[in-house]
Amino acid sequence: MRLPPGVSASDFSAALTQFENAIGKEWVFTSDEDMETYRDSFSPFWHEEEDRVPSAAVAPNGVEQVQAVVRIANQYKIPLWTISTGKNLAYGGSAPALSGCVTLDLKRMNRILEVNDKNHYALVEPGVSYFDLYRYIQDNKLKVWIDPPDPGWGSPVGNSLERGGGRGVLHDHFATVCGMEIVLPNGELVRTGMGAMPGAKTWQQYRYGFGPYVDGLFSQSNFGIVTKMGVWLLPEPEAYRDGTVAVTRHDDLIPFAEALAYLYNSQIVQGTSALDSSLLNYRVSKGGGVVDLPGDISVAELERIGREQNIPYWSIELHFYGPARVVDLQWEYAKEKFSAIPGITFKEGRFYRFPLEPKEAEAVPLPQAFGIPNLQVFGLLGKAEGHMDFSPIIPLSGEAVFEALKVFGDVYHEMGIPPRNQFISLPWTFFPRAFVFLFGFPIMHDVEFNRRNREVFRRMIQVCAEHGWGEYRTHIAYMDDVASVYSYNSHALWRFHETIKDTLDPNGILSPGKQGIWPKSMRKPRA
Amino acid sequence: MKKAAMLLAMAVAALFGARAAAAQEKVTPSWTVATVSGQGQPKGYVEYQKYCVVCHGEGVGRPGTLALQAKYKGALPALLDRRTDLTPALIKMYVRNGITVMPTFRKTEISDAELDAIAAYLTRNNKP
Amino acid sequence: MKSAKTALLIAMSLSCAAPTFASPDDAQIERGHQVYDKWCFPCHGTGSGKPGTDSLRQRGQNPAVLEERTDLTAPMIKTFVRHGVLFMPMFRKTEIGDADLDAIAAYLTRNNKK
Amino acid sequence: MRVPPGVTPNDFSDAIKQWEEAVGKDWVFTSDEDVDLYRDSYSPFWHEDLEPIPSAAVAPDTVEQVQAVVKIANEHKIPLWTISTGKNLGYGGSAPLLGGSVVLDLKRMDRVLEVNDKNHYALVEPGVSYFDLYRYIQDRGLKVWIDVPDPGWGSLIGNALDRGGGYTPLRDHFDAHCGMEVVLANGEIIRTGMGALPGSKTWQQYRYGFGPYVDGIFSQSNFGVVTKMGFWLLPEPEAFKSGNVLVQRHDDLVPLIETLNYLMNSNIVQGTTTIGSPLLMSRAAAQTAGGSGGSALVMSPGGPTIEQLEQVGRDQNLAYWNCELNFYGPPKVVEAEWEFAKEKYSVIPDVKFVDGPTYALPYDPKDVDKLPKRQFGIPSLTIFGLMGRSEGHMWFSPIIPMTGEAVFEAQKVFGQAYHDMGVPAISQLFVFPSSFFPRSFVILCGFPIYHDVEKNRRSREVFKGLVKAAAEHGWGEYRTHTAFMDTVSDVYSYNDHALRHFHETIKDAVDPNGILSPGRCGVWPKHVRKARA
Repeated sequence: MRLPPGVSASDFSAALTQFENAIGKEWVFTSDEDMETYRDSFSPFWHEEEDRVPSAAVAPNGVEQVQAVVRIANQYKIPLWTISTGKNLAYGGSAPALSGCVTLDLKRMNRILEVNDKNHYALVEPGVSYFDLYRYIQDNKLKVWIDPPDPGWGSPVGNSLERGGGRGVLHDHFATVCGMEIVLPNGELVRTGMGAMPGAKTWQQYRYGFGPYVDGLFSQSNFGIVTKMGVWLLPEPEAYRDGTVAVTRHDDLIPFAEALAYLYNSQIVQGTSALDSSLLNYRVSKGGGVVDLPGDISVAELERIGREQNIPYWSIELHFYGPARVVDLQWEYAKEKFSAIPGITFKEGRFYRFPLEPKEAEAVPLPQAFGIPNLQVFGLLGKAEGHMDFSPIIPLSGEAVFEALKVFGDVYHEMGIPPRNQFISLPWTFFPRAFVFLFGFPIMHDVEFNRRNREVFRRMIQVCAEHGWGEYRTHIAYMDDVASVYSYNSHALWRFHETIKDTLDPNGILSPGKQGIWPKSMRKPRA
Repeated sequence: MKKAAMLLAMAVAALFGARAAAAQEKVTPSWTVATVSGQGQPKGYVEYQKYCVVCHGEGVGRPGTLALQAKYKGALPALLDRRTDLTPALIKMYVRNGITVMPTFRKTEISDAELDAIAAYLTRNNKP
Repeated sequence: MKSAKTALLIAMSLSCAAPTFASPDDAQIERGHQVYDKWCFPCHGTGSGKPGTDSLRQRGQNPAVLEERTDLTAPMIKTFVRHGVLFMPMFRKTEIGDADLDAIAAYLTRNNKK
Repeated sequence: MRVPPGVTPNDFSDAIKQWEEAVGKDWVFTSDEDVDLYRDSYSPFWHEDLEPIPSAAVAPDTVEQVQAVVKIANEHKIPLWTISTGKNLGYGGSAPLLGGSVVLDLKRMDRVLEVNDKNHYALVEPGVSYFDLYRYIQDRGLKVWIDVPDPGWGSLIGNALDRGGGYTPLRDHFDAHCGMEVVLANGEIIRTGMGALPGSKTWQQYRYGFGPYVDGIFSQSNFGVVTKMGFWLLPEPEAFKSGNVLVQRHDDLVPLIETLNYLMNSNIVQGTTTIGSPLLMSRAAAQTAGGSGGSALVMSPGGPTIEQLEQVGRDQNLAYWNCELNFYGPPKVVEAEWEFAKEKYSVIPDVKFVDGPTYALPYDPKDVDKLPKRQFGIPSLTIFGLMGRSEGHMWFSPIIPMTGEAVFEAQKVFGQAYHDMGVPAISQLFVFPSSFFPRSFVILCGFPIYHDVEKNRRSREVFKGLVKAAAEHGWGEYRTHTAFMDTVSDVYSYNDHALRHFHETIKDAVDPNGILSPGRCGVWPKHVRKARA
């Protein structure tokens, strides 16, 4: 049986016995067979020593049991790795950053405590998945939408804490969090925001409470275990409309992005869109890249091909949510706004009125944009046996996109990566006011292949940092790498995180290494 | 260990691969299933709808179904609940070990009892 | 102590026996105009929603707009700015420096009869 | 010369000398005359020994000077009270909570570092006021709007850190911030969000950065001194429209607010909306048996019954409730949104609608006095027009649910509380529920301040009584005057004040000597906690 680092066999078995007493024998897992299910299903370390595997897993069912588990872990200094539903696939899944951690699996805490469709919010436990919440809302015929990420089997609590993004109006998931209940590393229970007031009537309606607003500390961190969370929901809109705008010249992207920023920041266009380029896709179909590879088909050449074959250079699908008449007028207005760009073309898109008929909903493309969770995204991964996402944030501007494609192209070239090595798309608008790129690095049961991709991944982190771009989130394999480029004033913020970590969790038992935050005893010297 | 399991999977799959598709039967579309209360349904059916159809059900964008369509090209039904060649051992092995992009499912997600029920449901039409 | 100050302030506002000053140069008056626009106009200016002006008008002050008055003296102005009155708070030297306050005084007393 | 608590005169004069070297002699204030300028202009403690008076003030002009000042204070364990523009009037102004603190006055740091009207954001220093930024934008003809609280002379940073609110779509000021630079108690600088990445290109465009998102712990707190902050701005809209919805019966408030939730949570109505009552504000209502007159919202025991008031409403043709809805966007869109709102509201029997004006934008600066300034992000001081003859005010500001039922309950609870305390509710300025923040209501109750010890002492008792009454019903204040920070902190007591313990744990870790703004929002340094326990 694997042991947690620095824990004696006798201490570990003593702890396991206490875990069993606290939460029941059947919810403490130790067999190799069971541990297999807590690895990263999309591990970039398949068949390598570095693969991260837990020593055991404990699955409490209730806040008191979580407190008990934490106190026992503190007593024996056993590191716990917390997962909600453990579906953080592409970022580490259910696996710990540190092998030998005991996985604290909150899946059994799957109660939906409240859904309010007058003030539009939900209060849920960590084990509640987007599917669970969706079903509950349907079963109770409530007129609210959730905002599931793709895929939808993760949990609102887990995804919001990872600061994930969705497709709808409330796509910035952490921004929709309203009120938390947290078990601290010492086992103490706190409620944040208005929840700090006994019998509070606005825990899910006003975020900040009184005094320092601490919720953010518990996102992408290892400072506590969130056992309840409020999330804001969207009142079911009357209608949805989309339309596509396309421009013909490379440089048109600059005014194009400006108009886009205006429409988004005015909340006229809502939800998430991805920039698209038929010409770059054409270049890919010719064996070239989305990124600008030296010697690939040039911009001028692409523009010429575009003119001859009437292929647009840049395009984007705009999404409008609201009253039927309003979304029509918003689309009309968007066209006006863009029409200043010579040669711009518009394509009418879909229109829906809600609620959809069951049959309609079954067939609707991208159901998550309408609050319907699904797993369609896994259809996109082709032959890969998994993927890990590289996701840098860049400014929402044409100039930034040009620079990024050039910079990424140079990395591909320098490292001799075949253009199709990654599933890469142009940037998305998952979050307000910025673009985020998503590179899906494929993972295979091929040690060499994975090793190579890890090198590329690390190089990309460095190169992005050199250009002032950082990742919003990353796979457990790269948490130190990404943390280390956020280095302003010799890593002052990282050290500030560590100061708080050491105060709240002196034994360093919670999720060691999460986002680069290690307990004192395990901290590596910093460059 | 993982690798071994996968080889086993392929072996077992090959072993049963030859069997023909069984008689059609009505399958509730997963949309309605998404809100099914489950009353009056066999446990295995309900658990299957709850955990599997989002990937292996009918309708748009079900990666599991699409993958099996591509794999069997009609030689076997792409919908698991229309298969008559699956065995409980095979089903449990895939659920607990995953394959390609299908991840593992933990006992806190699908308990052993629920998995038994799903296996019983998916093998209900197997020939003795 | 504050009450003493308040008394002083009321005395000041009533007192007409203000010491006379060497006539300020135009540059200082212009500077005063700028500082006045930044710090005083939002409350004491012309136009709607100017509580200082409204409040003075309610108290029968005519003209109610400070810029139009010819009866203000530098000491009065400085007392009000540094001590406040009613809901007018006091202004700190990081907001209006002493030189700028002199300039405001020069500006607001520019039309006083010599 | 006054001396900070627990500091010897020698230590203090040493510190003063060091500060003078750090920021220049002109910017260290110690004379009573200068230091008095840092007292609370609206102190509820006028002429009482309880008034917290600072011992000195230091006004650095750069981040480096702030670091130096803080290091010196740390060395001598001298409490600093940080102010940005010191215009937190009604909540304590520029005065410290702990008498003898040295005021750290950041007003001189008033640089507008960047305003971007392509990605719509600003990066400013703490001394920048709403007036300053507004002028900066106007002078350059930039196509962005700021969101202003009333009054507009405060600091963007100060107001956002106090979690203040305004009136436009970006009215939740803390929510609209993006990226901070903070000087910690040990003098070290951190930059949050993407600012932690040297040469970051998205410091004002993506909030969270990587790892724990710490910005929130620097709001309503004393964990650091914020020296730069980014703010999201609104792209100048093409039109603004408002419309008034009036309903006739008392119980109509329930559907009125239910639909308001739908419209606001759908981003259809975007500005702050205030519930009003033409009936309750009317002279006729005030003259009804036991009418509560000016303090119209509360229902006092022995006051007019709902039936009586509804009767007055029918006789005088006065609507019981109303709310004005604000729409921002393209001209055709705002019209359609108002049409949709009317459609939604038309299910309420006898509902009436009054079309407000539609403004085509941009507006002509010459017309500002004709515009609804707050709704247009134009800073002003109009609010002080409400203060009448008082010599200041302090705000009681509980958050209640955004439902009609909650408003009814609040009317009774506060009416009863005034009654029990034997105060005519009319002595307070009671503002109707407003949606300064998403998804909830704030009630603002302005307590007048006088140069009258007895009046103020009584006001303080009443204030504490209301905090208690609110807490008993699950309502807490979003912000409070320095005089009541402990009172309010005390009622946020879930699990034996677990959250306050958590705040204190962080306080002790990041400011072991407890030099930064002691007592702010109920967070005290260890040594003072002990003394008070």
